[in-house]
Amino acid sequence: MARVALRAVSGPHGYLQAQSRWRWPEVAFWIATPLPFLIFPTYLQLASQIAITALFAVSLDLILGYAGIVSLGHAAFFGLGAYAAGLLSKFWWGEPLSGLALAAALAGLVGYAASFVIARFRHLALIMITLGIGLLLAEAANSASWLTGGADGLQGVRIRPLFDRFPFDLWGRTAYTYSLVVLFLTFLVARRLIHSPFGLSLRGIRENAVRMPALGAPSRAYIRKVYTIAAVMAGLAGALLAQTTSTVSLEVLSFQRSADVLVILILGGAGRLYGGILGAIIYMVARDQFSGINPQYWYFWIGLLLIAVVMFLPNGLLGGLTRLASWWRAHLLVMPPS
Amino acid sequence: MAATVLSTRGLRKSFGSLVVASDINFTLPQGVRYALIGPNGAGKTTLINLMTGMLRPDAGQIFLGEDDVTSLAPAERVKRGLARTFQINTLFPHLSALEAVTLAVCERRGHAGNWWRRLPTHRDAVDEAYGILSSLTLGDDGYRPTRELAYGQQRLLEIALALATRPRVLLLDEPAAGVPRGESATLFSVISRLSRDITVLFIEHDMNIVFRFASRIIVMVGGRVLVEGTPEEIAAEPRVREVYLGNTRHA
Amino acid sequence: MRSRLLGVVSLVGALLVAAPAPAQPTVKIGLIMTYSGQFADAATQMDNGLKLYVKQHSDTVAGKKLEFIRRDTGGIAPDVAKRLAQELVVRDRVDILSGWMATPNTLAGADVSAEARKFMPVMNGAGTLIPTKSPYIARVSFTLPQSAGALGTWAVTKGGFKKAYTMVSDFSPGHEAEQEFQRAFKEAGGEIIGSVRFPVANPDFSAFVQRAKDVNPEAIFIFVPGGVQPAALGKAFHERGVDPKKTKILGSGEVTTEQALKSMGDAGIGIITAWHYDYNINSPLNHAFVKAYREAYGRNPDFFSVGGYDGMHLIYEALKKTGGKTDAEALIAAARDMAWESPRGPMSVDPETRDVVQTIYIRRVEKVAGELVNVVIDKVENVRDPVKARMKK
Amino acid sequence: MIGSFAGVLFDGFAYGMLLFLLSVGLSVTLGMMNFVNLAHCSFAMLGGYVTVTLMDRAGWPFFATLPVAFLAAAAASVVLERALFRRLYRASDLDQCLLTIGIVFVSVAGAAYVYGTLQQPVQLPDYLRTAVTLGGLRFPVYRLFLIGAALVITVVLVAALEYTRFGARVRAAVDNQRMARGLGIDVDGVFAVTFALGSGLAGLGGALAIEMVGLDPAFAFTYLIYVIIVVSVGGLASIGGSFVAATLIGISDMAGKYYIPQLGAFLIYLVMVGLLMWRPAGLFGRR
Repeated sequence: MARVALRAVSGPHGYLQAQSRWRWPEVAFWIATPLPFLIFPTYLQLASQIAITALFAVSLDLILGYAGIVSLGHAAFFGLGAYAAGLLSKFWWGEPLSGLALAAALAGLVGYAASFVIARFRHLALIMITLGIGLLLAEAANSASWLTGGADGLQGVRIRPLFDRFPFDLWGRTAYTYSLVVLFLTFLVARRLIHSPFGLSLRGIRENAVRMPALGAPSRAYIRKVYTIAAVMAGLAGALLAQTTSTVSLEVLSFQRSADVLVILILGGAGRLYGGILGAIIYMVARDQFSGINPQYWYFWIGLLLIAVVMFLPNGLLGGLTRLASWWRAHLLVMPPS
Repeated sequence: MAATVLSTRGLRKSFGSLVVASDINFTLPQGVRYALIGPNGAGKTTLINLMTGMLRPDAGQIFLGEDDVTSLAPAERVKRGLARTFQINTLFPHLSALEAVTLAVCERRGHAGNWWRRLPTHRDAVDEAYGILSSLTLGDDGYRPTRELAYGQQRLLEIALALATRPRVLLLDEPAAGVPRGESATLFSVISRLSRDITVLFIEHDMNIVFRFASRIIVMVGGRVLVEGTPEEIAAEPRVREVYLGNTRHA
Repeated sequence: MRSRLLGVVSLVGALLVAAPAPAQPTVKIGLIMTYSGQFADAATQMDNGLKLYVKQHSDTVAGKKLEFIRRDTGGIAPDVAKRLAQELVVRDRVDILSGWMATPNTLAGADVSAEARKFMPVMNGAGTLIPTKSPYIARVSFTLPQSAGALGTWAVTKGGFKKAYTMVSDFSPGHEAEQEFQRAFKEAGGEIIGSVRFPVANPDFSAFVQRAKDVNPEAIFIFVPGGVQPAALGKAFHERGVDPKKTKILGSGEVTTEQALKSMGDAGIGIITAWHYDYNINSPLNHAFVKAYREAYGRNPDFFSVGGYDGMHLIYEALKKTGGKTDAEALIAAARDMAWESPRGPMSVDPETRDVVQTIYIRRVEKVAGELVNVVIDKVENVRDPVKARMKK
Repeated sequence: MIGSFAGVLFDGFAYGMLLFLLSVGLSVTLGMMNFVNLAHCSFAMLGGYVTVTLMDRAGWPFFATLPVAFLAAAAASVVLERALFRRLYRASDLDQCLLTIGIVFVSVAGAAYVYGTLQQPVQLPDYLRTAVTLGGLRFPVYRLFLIGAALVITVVLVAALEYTRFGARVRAAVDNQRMARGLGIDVDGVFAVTFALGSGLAGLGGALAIEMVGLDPAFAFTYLIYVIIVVSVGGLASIGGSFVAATLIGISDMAGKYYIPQLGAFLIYLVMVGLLMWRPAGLFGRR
């Protein structure tokens, strides 16, 4: 959201209210999300996978953008959620919503356990430890091929239709609706968290980790809490992918997926909550279109896109847009009498 | 005699062969304004770091009131009423002053853990934060990011953050460092207006400020407490004059 | 009610988007392959093979023009493969889903073929259970047990080996090859004196080769994915001083592909492999195929290329049989009992399992005119996939 | 059994040296210059392709191509450093990460376009491919050569950085740009040269690695993880640290695969996480 630098127009409460009030661009965006049903009816599967990636990017933004933890292994929780949902549907029963909840809970549990390690390290050591955890989990999934199906992927995933009436069909209507609703609800939770006292403490940790203990704040406990919440959200995203495509393979735990979501978040602009969503849309649409045009060398154009964004829009697309908006507001709108 | 708020017994700390604190014993009664003076390298900031738990002493004990806090984590000591400011501004550049103080107030009130209620709903915490900022003349500038505040205002924000933890003992590490002479007087007048039940210990080099605002003075040299007393006693104390006029070389 | 309304709305949307009906009727073929990423070269070779067939046989079959839509999964990515298949069916309205590199992507696509009832000729994906995943799948590539089983039996009956050690990559294709080789070798009277599985991601082989050498078996069966590992493994054997005369190295064809032999150098001499294709197969049809392929693409075809070539042949013949009708039932019925002469030799589709039946050649690496080649020393005809054959009994 | 233990130790050390050769340049660019250069392996790939091209198309001997691989990668890095990296020295490490990942993508697609996607075979001279037996143990010549090359590079690099005026100016410029400018050091020039040194080493490492691990367009991705592991475990800005870390990782990886194969794949990551939890700043790291 644009940082509103209101002069002392409405006192402390008005200022804080303005920070967390829903701005019209946000509302317009969420109203527009069902549009693909009308104008891109044959792109609903892609839209569903964009929503899933956006949810995954928002979960990374909580720890990266708001608590300053750079993770190169966030796919560990995404993959855990995917495999949990897949295995639940295979060995137990394929009802999507309960599967989603259980998968997210499992990812959260593992996230909580890992958070004790994460909270004790910083800078490059932390990044490498998250990378290590991710790679270890991927290796475990490959060697436990009796359970996970190894490189061929999990076979026998049977997802029952949503509410037993809406099957996850070819058209992807149910898939997109399901992913979008879960994304929106989780986003509300993330947005509420960002504007809560806890969110403020996280930003404090990111801005100045030395000051926080001097204010009595148990920084490590907060980092553990936000890491667990992020793990739950990443597990949700993984479970959504498993349920909407009924395919789970080692790739959901791979370093490639952790790197992709990091690129998507930085591309969109970290620390702005919508950065993850915008980044997911731009990156996946660009990849889909470029790889459609020339399947062999599309990496080239994605690479150029990334370089261009870094060189011309330093803090991501959203950073650029916010600057554009504030420039536009400063020049065109008549400033309210202060 | 008022109850002791903060005391140390036999405090010792050395970095290898360099002794930065040796056998420091002192007690701070409640409500008194203490100045801690001494030449550079006397171990003043180290003493504050030891008391706040940023540094672990090699030997000795630190007491907050009656309880021994020597091995307590810094955050715990703050919860028990020991707050500090930093010599070099350690603030939150992109947070506004209001957000920073609100953060500290929420931390003290135990709201910092809840992630489901929106910040503005904690009206009392916001009011308290705004109150602290106004008392330090920062009320109107509380909305701009901290990095856009003037240096003097940032020094005041350091104090505001410490006050937000409602300390029993406030350790000010050169609060007026880098503040132009004219403004440091107003800074200290703000400090002196603090309520009587907060014990304040501040490090300061400007002797007229020290003699105007301190009710007792501790002089440290080479990691040891040379002498403690009222401003008048310290002024008359020959050893202090030697240290400052520098005719004897001290390790 | 809600989904029906959405259905109607999206149909209207689709009609607006769809182009006006083309003059001449076409058959749309969706090709899903790994054009980029780790398996890019395999996809390039497969694509070259099918393009060559189309060039040689014109792009009109049974009065209908063939139209190809290529989509890239970017490596092993089943969720992307499934989405691309769904989009090809829903958006591009393809009649046939073909290509299919790598088992995980193929398995994901099989669900779409079954649900959307689209004919699915598989040109590579080698997992044994693939044809069982959709009734419209016909495979023209191979299965690993086909070659591993044939090699296991041959090693004892003709090769004269009594004791063997197996070394495979620790992922499902590796497990399949290992189990089938060990089963066939034991059934023929041989004895497996040890086995090891090494990590899939670029392992350094010297430690494993040392372990195998310490047991000094008569023969070592190896399986590694294509790409950089065959050459590295061959060199490791050479470096460790495994004497090719004393300890014979057996493997699947991927170990001694043309590229692998080039970078392996003399370390590859004497390696015995079982595979269904090699550009040196001595048949007039293959010579013509290799010549045309080299003229068109400046390099020799490999088993990916012949997979693409035969895949197109299957599509052409099936369309001819159904007179251009593209519904999956007709096409799979036409394809399931087809037999023809391919550059690899006589091959056919097993009517029951819809899997490939072909000749497996036993070859040894020799230096011929200064170049390392796989010289055919024996062959086993009409080999079916043993795993599914056993399941039948 | 002792014979094979020595064999495992030697192979582990040689594999470690290969990892060191690939990552030593990164401990210059990421370590000393604090620039998150994920495109390091793209320069290694460039060096590899230069060697392959010169050997296949121009028939150069293997050793002659190595300096050219170094210079080509160094030259390419100067161009990129002047055009792109220079503007991001003070940017956040995330932006540096995005820029360099973008360059990796471009380099992978470029290599695939120019050289095609197939594996690049390299025909080493025969004497490099045999093995020498000393005291009943077989020592492949190429691995001996790798160890030698790694030792030489370490000695030359440490000497150049620690004991020469050039080294002092590099460390000064990297440590505090403003102060270095104050002393009249042409910081931009020093940065360009240091970056070129790091990338050139990468190019050389890439060329030397072809024989052992092959070369294809995906090289820039697959070896990125191992290179970062070595530099982070070894300690930023510490050439010696990277050397020791590479040795430790190489030997533990090899021993793990030999003695406990089913644990093989896990071991390298367990060693990394263990070492980092014990020494977060790396074995010899200061920061």
